[in-house]
Amino acid sequence: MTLLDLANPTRFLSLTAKILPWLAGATAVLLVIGLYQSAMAPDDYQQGATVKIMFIHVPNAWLAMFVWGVMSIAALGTLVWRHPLADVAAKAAAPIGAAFTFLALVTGSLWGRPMWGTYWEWDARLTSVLILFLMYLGLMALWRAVEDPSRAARAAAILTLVGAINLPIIKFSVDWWNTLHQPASVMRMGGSTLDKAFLIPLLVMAVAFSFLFVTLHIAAMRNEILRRRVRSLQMMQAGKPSAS
Amino acid sequence: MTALAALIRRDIRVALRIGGGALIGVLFFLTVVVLMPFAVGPDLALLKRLGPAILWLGALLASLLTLDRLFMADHDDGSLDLLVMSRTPLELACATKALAHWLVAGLPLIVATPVLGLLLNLDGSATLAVALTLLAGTPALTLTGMIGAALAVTLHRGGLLLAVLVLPLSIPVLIFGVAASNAATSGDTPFGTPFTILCALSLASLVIGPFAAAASLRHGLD
Amino acid sequence: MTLGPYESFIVTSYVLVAAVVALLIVWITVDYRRQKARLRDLEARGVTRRSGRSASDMS
Amino acid sequence: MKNPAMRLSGRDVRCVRGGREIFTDLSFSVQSGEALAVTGPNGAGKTSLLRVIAGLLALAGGTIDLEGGTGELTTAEQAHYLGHRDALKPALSVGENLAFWRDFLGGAPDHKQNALTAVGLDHIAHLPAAFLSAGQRRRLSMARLLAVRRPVWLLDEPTSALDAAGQSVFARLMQDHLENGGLIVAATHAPLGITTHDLWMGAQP
Repeated sequence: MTLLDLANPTRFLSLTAKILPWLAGATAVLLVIGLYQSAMAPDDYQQGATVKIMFIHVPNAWLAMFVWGVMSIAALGTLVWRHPLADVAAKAAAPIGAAFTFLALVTGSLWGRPMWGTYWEWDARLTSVLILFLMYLGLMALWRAVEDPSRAARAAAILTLVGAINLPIIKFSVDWWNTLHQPASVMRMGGSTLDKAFLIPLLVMAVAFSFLFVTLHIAAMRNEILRRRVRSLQMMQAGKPSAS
Repeated sequence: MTALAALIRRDIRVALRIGGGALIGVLFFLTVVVLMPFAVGPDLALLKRLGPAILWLGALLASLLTLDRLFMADHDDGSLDLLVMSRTPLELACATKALAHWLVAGLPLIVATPVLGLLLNLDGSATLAVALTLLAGTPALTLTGMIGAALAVTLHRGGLLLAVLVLPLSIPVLIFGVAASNAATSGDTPFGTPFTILCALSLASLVIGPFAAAASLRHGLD
Repeated sequence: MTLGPYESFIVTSYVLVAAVVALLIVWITVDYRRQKARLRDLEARGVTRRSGRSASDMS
Repeated sequence: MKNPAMRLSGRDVRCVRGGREIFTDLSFSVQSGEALAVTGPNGAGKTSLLRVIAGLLALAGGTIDLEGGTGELTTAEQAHYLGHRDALKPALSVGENLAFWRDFLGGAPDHKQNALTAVGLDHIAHLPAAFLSAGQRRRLSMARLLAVRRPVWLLDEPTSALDAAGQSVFARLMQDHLENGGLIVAATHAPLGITTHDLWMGAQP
C-alpha cells in the first residue's frame, strides 16, 4: 500500500471499504477496554473522582492538536506535492477536529469547575484550546465560503499552515499573558509523575480516541470523494442539452 | 403574502447554503469577545463588570459587519431591479429582507450569548438579562444598519463606509442595551425603564428603517 | 464505584463526549447515504463517469 | 388569455445620468402585438431608455404612458425587465430560482414546470444555478418571463450569450407573446428573428 496507490480515489474507496469495518471494530474494542479501565481507576488523593474526567479530556485535547497536525501535512500535500487526496483529507478532518476541540474545552471546563469554582478560568491551557477552536471554526467557514472545493483548498491549505506556525507563538503569548496577570495558581496535572494507575487507562483511551479519529476521518474522506464525484457529474449533466 | 414568504425563504436559503455567510457573524462575535480579556486582562471580577458592555459591543459589530451585503448582493446580480419594479411595496420587501437577515444573523448571536457569558464569568441572571436586551435591541441594529446597507448600494461602496454611517445611529441602542443589562446585574437601578426604551427604539426603527432604505434604493438606482 | 461529590460533572462530561461522537457518526453515515443516493439518481438519469472524458476521477 | 389592447408611448423623453445628458426629445410608440427594436451604437442610451421605461431611472423630461393597462398599476409593475444581469442566486437550484421569482412576482403555480420545459432546462431543475453556463443562465431568466404573465417585456440584449437554438427558441417565445397581445421593447444589436419596428438612437447614419 504505497502513497501512489492511494492517490487514485477509486482505489482509495475500494481499499477503505475493506479496512473501515476492521478499524471501527478495533476502535470499539479499545474504547470498551479504555472505559472499563477508567472506571476501575482509583480516585486521586487530591482531586477525588473528578480525575476520571481526565481520561476523556486529555485524549480529546491531544486529538485537537493532532488533527491540526494532520491537516497541516495535508496542506503541504495540497500545496507542494499536489496529491489529489490531500485537500479531501484536509477538508474532512476540519469538522472532526473542531468536534474534538469542543469536547476538550467542555470537559476541561467541567473538570475545572470543582477546582476553580467557575466553569471558565482564563487559564493559559484552556485559553489556547479556545483559540484553536476558533481557528477550526474559521477554517470550516472558509471551506463553506467557496463553492468550488479545489479553489477553497488552496486558501484553506495556506491558512492551515500559517495556523500551524502561529499556534506555538499564540500558546507562548497566552502563557506569558497569563503569568503576567496571575501567578500560576491553577490546577496542575500530575505531569510526568502521573501514577501508573492513571497512566495506563489514559494511554488506552488516547489510543482508542486516535483510532476513533482515523475511522471517522477515513469515512468522512470517502463522503467527500463521493460528494465531489456527484458535483462533477452534475456539472456534466448541466452541460448536456435537454434530452426532450 | 406569498411574495414576502418567498423572499424570506430565499434569503434564508441563500444565507445558509455554501457560499452564504450566515454563521460568520456568530464566529466574529465569538472572536471579538474572546479577544477582549487579552486586552483588559483575565481578572474575572473586572470581566464580570465589563461583561454586558463587551457582549453588546461584540453583537453591535457582528450585526453591522454582516449587513454589508444585504442589498449589495441583490444589486450585483440584478435582483434588486426586479424587487424595485415588483408590485410588492419596496418598504415591505426591505422589512422582509431585514427580518430574514435578523433570523440568520441576529438570532444566532443571542443563542451564543450564554456561552460567552460563561467565558466572561457572568452569572445566570446577568446572562439572561444580556440575552433579553440583545433580543430586544438587535432588531433595531439590523433595521438601522439596513439604511446604511441601502446607502452603500447607492454609493457603490460597502465595508468601512457603512460602519461609519451606521455606528453613530446605533449609539442610543448601545446606551440603553448596556444600561438595561447593568441594571439587571447590579440591581441598584430599575431594569424596566431602559428596557422599555430599548423596545421603543426597536419599534421606531421598524418604522423608519424600511422607509429610509426603500427611499434610498429608489433614488439610488442607475 | 462511587464518584464522590462531583458525580454530576463526571457523568455530564462522559455523556457529552458520547453525544458529540454519536452526532459525528450519525452525520457521517447520513452524509454517506445521501451522496450514494445522489450517485444512484444520476446513474439512473444516464449520467456516468464513462460518458464523458471531462469528468476525471478526481474533483 | 389575450391581453387587452395596449399602447406604450413616450413623448420627448429625456434622460440624464450622472450629470450627463444621455438622450433628449426621444419619442416612440408601441402597441399590442408589436415589437420595438431599439438599435444604435454603444453608449447611445439603449439600456438607459429601457431602465427609464422600467422606472429604474428617473425621467428627466417628457412623459411615458401605458394606455389600456390595469389602471392602478404603474408601467413598471406591468412590465418584465430582462437586464444584462440574470437575477439568479448561484446557491439556489434552477427550480428554486424560478420558483422564487414566480412567487414573488405573483405567477400561477403550474407555470414553473412549463416555463422550464419551454426554455429547455427542465432536466436540470434540481441543479444549483452555479453550474449553468452563460447561455443557460439567460434561458433561465427567460423562463421568468413565461412563469409570470406581464403584458410589457423590456429586453436588454436578450439574445446575447444564446446559441442558435436558444435564439430560435426565444424568437418563438417572443412571437407567442406578441400574438397574445403583448408588446416588446428590446435593445439589440442583432436581429431578433421577429418582425420589429426599429427605433434608431444616436447620430443619424
